Amino acid sequence: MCIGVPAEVMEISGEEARVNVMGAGMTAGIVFVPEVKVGDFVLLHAGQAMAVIDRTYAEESIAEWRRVLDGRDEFLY
Amino acid sequence: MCIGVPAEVMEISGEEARVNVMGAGMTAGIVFVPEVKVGDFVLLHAGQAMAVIDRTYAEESIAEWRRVLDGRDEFLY
Amino acid sequence: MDVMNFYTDPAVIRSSVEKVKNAARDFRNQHQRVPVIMEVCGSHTMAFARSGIKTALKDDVNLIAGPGCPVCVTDQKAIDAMIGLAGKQDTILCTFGDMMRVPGSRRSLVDARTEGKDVRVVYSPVDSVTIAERNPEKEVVFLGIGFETTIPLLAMAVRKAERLNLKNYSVWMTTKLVEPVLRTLLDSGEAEVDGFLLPGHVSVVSGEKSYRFLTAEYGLPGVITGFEPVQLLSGTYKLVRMLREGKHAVVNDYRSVVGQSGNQIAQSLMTTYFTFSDEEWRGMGAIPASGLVLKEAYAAFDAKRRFNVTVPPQRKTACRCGEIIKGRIAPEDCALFGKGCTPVNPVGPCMVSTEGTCAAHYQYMREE
Amino acid sequence: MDVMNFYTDPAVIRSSVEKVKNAARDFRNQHQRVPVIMEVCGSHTMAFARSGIKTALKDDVNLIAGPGCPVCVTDQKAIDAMIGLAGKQDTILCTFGDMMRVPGSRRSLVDARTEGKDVRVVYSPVDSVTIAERNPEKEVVFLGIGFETTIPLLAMAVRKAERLNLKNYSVWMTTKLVEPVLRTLLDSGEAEVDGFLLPGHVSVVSGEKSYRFLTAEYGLPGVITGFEPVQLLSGTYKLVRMLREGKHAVVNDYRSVVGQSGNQIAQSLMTTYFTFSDEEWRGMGAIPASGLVLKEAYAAFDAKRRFNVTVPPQRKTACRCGEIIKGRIAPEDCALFGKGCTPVNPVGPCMVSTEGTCAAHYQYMREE
Amino acid sequence: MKRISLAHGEGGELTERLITEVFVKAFGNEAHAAYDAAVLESAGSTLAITTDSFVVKPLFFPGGNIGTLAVTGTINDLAVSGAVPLAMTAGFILEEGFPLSDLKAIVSAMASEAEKAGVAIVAGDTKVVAKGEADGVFINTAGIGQVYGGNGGKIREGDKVIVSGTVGDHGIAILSARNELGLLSDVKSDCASLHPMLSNITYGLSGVRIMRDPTRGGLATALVEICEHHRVTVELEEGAVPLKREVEGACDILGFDPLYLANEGKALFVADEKDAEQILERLHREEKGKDARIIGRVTEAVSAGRLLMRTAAGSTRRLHRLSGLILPRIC
Amino acid sequence: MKRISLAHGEGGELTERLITEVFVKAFGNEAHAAYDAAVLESAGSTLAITTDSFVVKPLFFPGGNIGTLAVTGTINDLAVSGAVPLAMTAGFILEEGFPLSDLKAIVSAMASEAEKAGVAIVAGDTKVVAKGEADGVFINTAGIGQVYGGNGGKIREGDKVIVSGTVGDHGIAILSARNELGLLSDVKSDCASLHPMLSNITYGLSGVRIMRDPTRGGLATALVEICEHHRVTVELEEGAVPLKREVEGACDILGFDPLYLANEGKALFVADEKDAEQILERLHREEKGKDARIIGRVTEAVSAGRLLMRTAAGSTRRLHRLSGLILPRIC
Ligand code: SF4
Ligand code: SF4
Ligand SMILES: [Mg+2]
Ligand SMILES: [Mg+2]
Ligand SMILES: [Mg+2]
Ligand SMILES: [Mg+2]
Ligand SMILES: [Mg+2]
Ligand SMILES: [Mg+2]
Ligand SMILES: [Mg+2]
Ligand SMILES: [Mg+2]
Ligand SMILES: [Mg+2]
Ligand SMILES: [Mg+2]
Repeated sequence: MCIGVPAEVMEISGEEARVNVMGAGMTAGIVFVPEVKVGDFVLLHAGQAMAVIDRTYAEESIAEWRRVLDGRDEFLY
Repeated sequence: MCIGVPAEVMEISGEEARVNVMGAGMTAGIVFVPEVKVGDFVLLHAGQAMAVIDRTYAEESIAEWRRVLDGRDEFLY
Repeated sequence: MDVMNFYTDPAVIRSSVEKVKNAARDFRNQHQRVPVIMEVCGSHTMAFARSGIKTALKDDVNLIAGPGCPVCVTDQKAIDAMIGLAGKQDTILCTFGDMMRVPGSRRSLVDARTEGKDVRVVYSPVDSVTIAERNPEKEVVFLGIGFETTIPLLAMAVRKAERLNLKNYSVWMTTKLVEPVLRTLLDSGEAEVDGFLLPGHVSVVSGEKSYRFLTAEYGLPGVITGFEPVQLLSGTYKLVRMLREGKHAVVNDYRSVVGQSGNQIAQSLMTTYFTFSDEEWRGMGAIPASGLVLKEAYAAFDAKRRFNVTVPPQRKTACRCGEIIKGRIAPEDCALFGKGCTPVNPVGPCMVSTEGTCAAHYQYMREE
Repeated sequence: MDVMNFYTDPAVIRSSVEKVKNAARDFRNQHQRVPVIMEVCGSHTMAFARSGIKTALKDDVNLIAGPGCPVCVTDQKAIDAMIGLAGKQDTILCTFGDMMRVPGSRRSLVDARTEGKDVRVVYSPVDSVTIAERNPEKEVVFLGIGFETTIPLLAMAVRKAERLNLKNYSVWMTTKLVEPVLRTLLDSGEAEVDGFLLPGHVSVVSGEKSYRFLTAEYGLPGVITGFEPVQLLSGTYKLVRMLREGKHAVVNDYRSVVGQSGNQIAQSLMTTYFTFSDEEWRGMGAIPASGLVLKEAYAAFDAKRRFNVTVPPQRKTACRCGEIIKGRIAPEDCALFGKGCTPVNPVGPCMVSTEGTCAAHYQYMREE
Repeated sequence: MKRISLAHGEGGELTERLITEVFVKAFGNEAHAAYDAAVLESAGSTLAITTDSFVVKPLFFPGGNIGTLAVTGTINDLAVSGAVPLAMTAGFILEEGFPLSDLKAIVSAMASEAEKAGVAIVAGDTKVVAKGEADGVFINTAGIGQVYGGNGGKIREGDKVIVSGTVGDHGIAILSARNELGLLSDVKSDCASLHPMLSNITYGLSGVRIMRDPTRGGLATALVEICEHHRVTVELEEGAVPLKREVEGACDILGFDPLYLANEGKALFVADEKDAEQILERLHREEKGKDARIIGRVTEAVSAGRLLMRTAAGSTRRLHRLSGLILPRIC
Repeated sequence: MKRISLAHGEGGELTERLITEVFVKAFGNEAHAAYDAAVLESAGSTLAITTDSFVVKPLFFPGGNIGTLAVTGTINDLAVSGAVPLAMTAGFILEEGFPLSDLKAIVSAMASEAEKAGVAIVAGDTKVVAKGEADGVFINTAGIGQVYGGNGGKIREGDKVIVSGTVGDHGIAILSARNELGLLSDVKSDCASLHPMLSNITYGLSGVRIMRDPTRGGLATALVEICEHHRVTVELEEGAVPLKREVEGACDILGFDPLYLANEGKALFVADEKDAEQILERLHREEKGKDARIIGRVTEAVSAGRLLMRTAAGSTRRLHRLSGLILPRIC
């Protein structure tokens, strides 16, 4: 349930951060992601950052899916 | 200071009366004129009847002033 | 009422005007000057101006307005305090319409309303009690301005609030009485008048005999007068006749409603709730026992005891209302009249009260 | 984020659709029927419909919506109670936008607003705390609906109200948990599904391992899936592949945000403020420990303890939301769909919640 | 749907329904409602254009409602400008929660008033604001008309001033209906469309200098404006202005001057002496003109622009624009 | 006088001053202001008439204010109707206490916007309501224009749909300025007058079937209305509708669909294939048309009237009118 959007962290101040979604901003709580750094992308949900988006995994997923589309699906489960 | 208007008493109920000025009505207090009767004219001032208008005196005044205008001013002071 | 037709009949008015003029000319022949008559009541001032009688008589009778506009005679500090009340939180300020545009040193009640304060115009003081009943979570304050005509109505309002056991209703009393101010005026020697047209409706309450001091102590005549055109003319005529004949009685020319002793019930209600107070008058300073305030026993309904209003220093203006209410000058003698001061941008209360002398002149007598 | 472009690239989407179709056809060849997949999450339902993927796959994959719309799974009595709260004097009711048009037995929150009640839509639960701070003379109640994604935000709101020491803030909790409802569904035998697309954002909070029971106890596969078109297709593909190959693992296809154990801080905040409660589910009755409510220590923030709402008997309608959320029927199977029931005149919550299955079908899949 | 909700103003499905089920149904302007603008043909090339917003309180009062006023007000502005009303637009601002039944009553009054006057309501708009951000409903109407009136020439000394009936009825009707100052009266608002009466009455007359409808600010303000704009002096006769008894009584009680009270179905004429008699005669034949009177005359055709009142005492006094609000006097 | 008081709406001296010092000064319509209606000459006989009320909140926002909108909104309704705007009326409803300086700023924006578009504001009206009975200021404008546009013929299969620029800018600008949902963006409202751009762009083209300005309800609602009224099917290409990045981001955050957000300076065209290319080319030469795109086509010239979206997944889905309020989704 509930959609989240990837938002870039522009500025951090205490328990809050200014985040940015394609140029549209918002102040988000970052209590759930204390490790977050400026420049990170977070998953923004109703005013709170719920996760820091792991770019390595994101890129891996894409690479993996490209392989699938190319007929080389070797993923594991 | 303060102007009053002659209003006819149409209906009495307790400390209040329905009064009428040329067809325009209002509910007026009659605490100051307990002697008032339906059909009387009262001097209406900001929602209270301040006096019952004495018609005899009113007519006398008019008669007197008519005499004055006719050059027969014999009033006393 | 049928008698009203007589009092407003154009033909009767015209011959009455002639009658007064003739009597006044006799006086002038006798004294080489026109008679000087003060109408004490602001509603008389208005009625003279509005009916055109003042203009019609202007060459023959010098009608000067007295201290009869309740808003105008009120000291600026008291006005500022009342307007200041509008700033209180959770307060509904109720007032007669007259006060709305009266200029305080900083702003008027209209300005306060415009800024979002809850200021309401009521027709009757008793209506403000109803407002208090319907708004139990708000303080409701009525601005109790007026002379003897109005004071009994304030007593009625307090009586109603008392009976309803309201805890959120009070009256800010700045009432004035006629006798003390007339005495002060006469004692000061500032009022150069030959006689008085006496306030008809004040007299309904206080009675004919309340003016005995005029003849007894000051040797001046007076006529208790009504407000319709013919009544104004009749009263003026009788006064001029007395002047011509050197008489100085108090004549009751309004006997249909004014009795010898006035309205006893009104007087006793006033005595029940109120007691004398020294009041500040515009341009005259404090006059002892010239007003009424709530008795100690009714302190709960006394807005002055319940609320604290700090009044910053008054703004100094060139307004001459103080002299106007004493009959020393006419509005046209004020440099601001019709220029810096108009009903839309009033400088003094005389320009906006419906009984103000400057308002009467501006509205009904200004040709410009 | 640049990776987003990949996930929404039309060319990628089209070849992904083909990929899924091919895999599904393999399954069909194997089983003589299409695979039946339940997307547990209402946002998945919406995303499938809106992106056109559901339509594109309709001949090859039977995608059925599960109990994943938080408003829709809420029992009618609880909905009526929440709407009833709007009637309280001096109360500001705050809610997510979804609740506004949900039909109660008598009226909706939009109706309550229209009648003059103070009902406000907020973007974040924490915003409702700010409203409480700014309106100390009012009671502010937030309608706390949601699954694991939203519950940590409710904890954040209570935490903020606690820190600000607010006395006028409370949350009306009717939260739901994913695991108990899936278990109930599977135990009842009503869900004839081959596998699950698992809710991406719930998983962010609860973690990959929270779905182990699916494989361990029910022998069913699941894929944790994101919400962009290509993510939806990738998740579906992996699930179909598992079905084809007879595997039943829980695959995390959303590793960029979903970890093994979920968000520890969110979980610990939930544990701090909340405790398990039995909740009534629409069409399913009470499920033990299937929701969270405020702990005794935080009773001051618990709207249910602070306010008493009497709920008259529920209106009976022909709405089949209860079956829809269990995946038993599709919206088109309801006789009211698109006729007596439309987003403008909804009969059930499924027609108005932005994650409601009927809403998704009405908005994005209806050709009529 | 019993009450208006914010969604009725969002331009989507509910707006469409409101338009179809309420406005189009009443105004019968289906052909126009689908477009951004209505299109119509006009025969002449001289157009009169006017607009007014209506915020009257209460919305319903003896003699009409805000809808009646919104239509007659704009029709009258065109009519006194010597124009045949061609078409009107109507813009509604509704407060969230406004009862649909009231809206329907208002819209139906508009439709019937427009029909009576032969005017089409061709374009409209509806906005909804949150509870507490408006007061029930506000209506704006704009109208265009085709000017037929010839030029009546410059105002001259000796021209007469005519009013088509009693003044202040609308003002007192509203005040009574508002129930604030305790006034009880049966006075009905005079709100009525003056078209086509005015075109009949002025037909063939070449000496009609000017027509006005003395609405807000009353007879006195309208005449002051005429005097100032045309730089003439007008003298009214005290007592000549027709007044209903109850209106006079209400004014006495509250201290109002009826010359400053609003009228919504009266016309004011300045016309040369000869035409004035004709106008009066024609007015007296109409129901809406039966109380018409000559109330004054132009005494100076070149002046600073003054309105005077000849008092019964024989003197004149000057009348000014309404200054400030009409408020009941102190006592 | 720093704030509007009730007396400014009573029709007396203060109303006169407000008109003279604020409205006449800005609009320069002195000759008209003295009368009940303005009079003007029109050359042609086919007139377009429209009205809109404006209740936008906040009154001032990046890219304009309520006054800008009130003028451009009405001009655009005339412009998309193929008319040259001739004149406008403006009705103001002011809340007691409204700052005069704000009113002046609004009125001056109206004047400059009207001047830019070459349209005269010829008639006006001002009402004042008590504090709490309105929300600052509401403005109604009505406009009349002279129709020049030839008939572009019936919509045919293969006709193209063009939008003149990015959609949703106004909606997001207002939402950000309103500061309620925490949205921070630099998006400016697109509010602008489309006249005379539209008359230049369509000049000499015979295949322009219809123009619309997709305001409230957005692009989708406007197109649904076209489809329903003309009983055609239009198919939009997903991703073809031009969008500003921030608008897309804001929609992602709040769960809005940009196709339903208001625009105040965009035009929508349905035109035959050949003219569509011409329109696009001409648009691209204009500042306001630089982001114009062909976003879809007419796939059925006779149908029940449906708007479809061809998704990236290859399927189509139907688009409907905005239903209910735009509200941020639960989560
Ligand atoms: S004209 Fe104005 S300033 Fe002068 S005395 Fe009168 S009120 Fe005062
Ligand atoms: S279509 Fe309406 S009535 Fe039917 S199940 Fe869905 S929400 Fe319920
Ligand atoms: Mg439009
Ligand atoms: Mg008008
Ligand atoms: Mg008009
Ligand atoms: Mg519109
Ligand atoms: Mg209201
Ligand atoms: Mg007019
Ligand atoms: Mg429009
Ligand atoms: Mg328009
Ligand atoms: Mg007007
Ligand atoms: Mg407001």
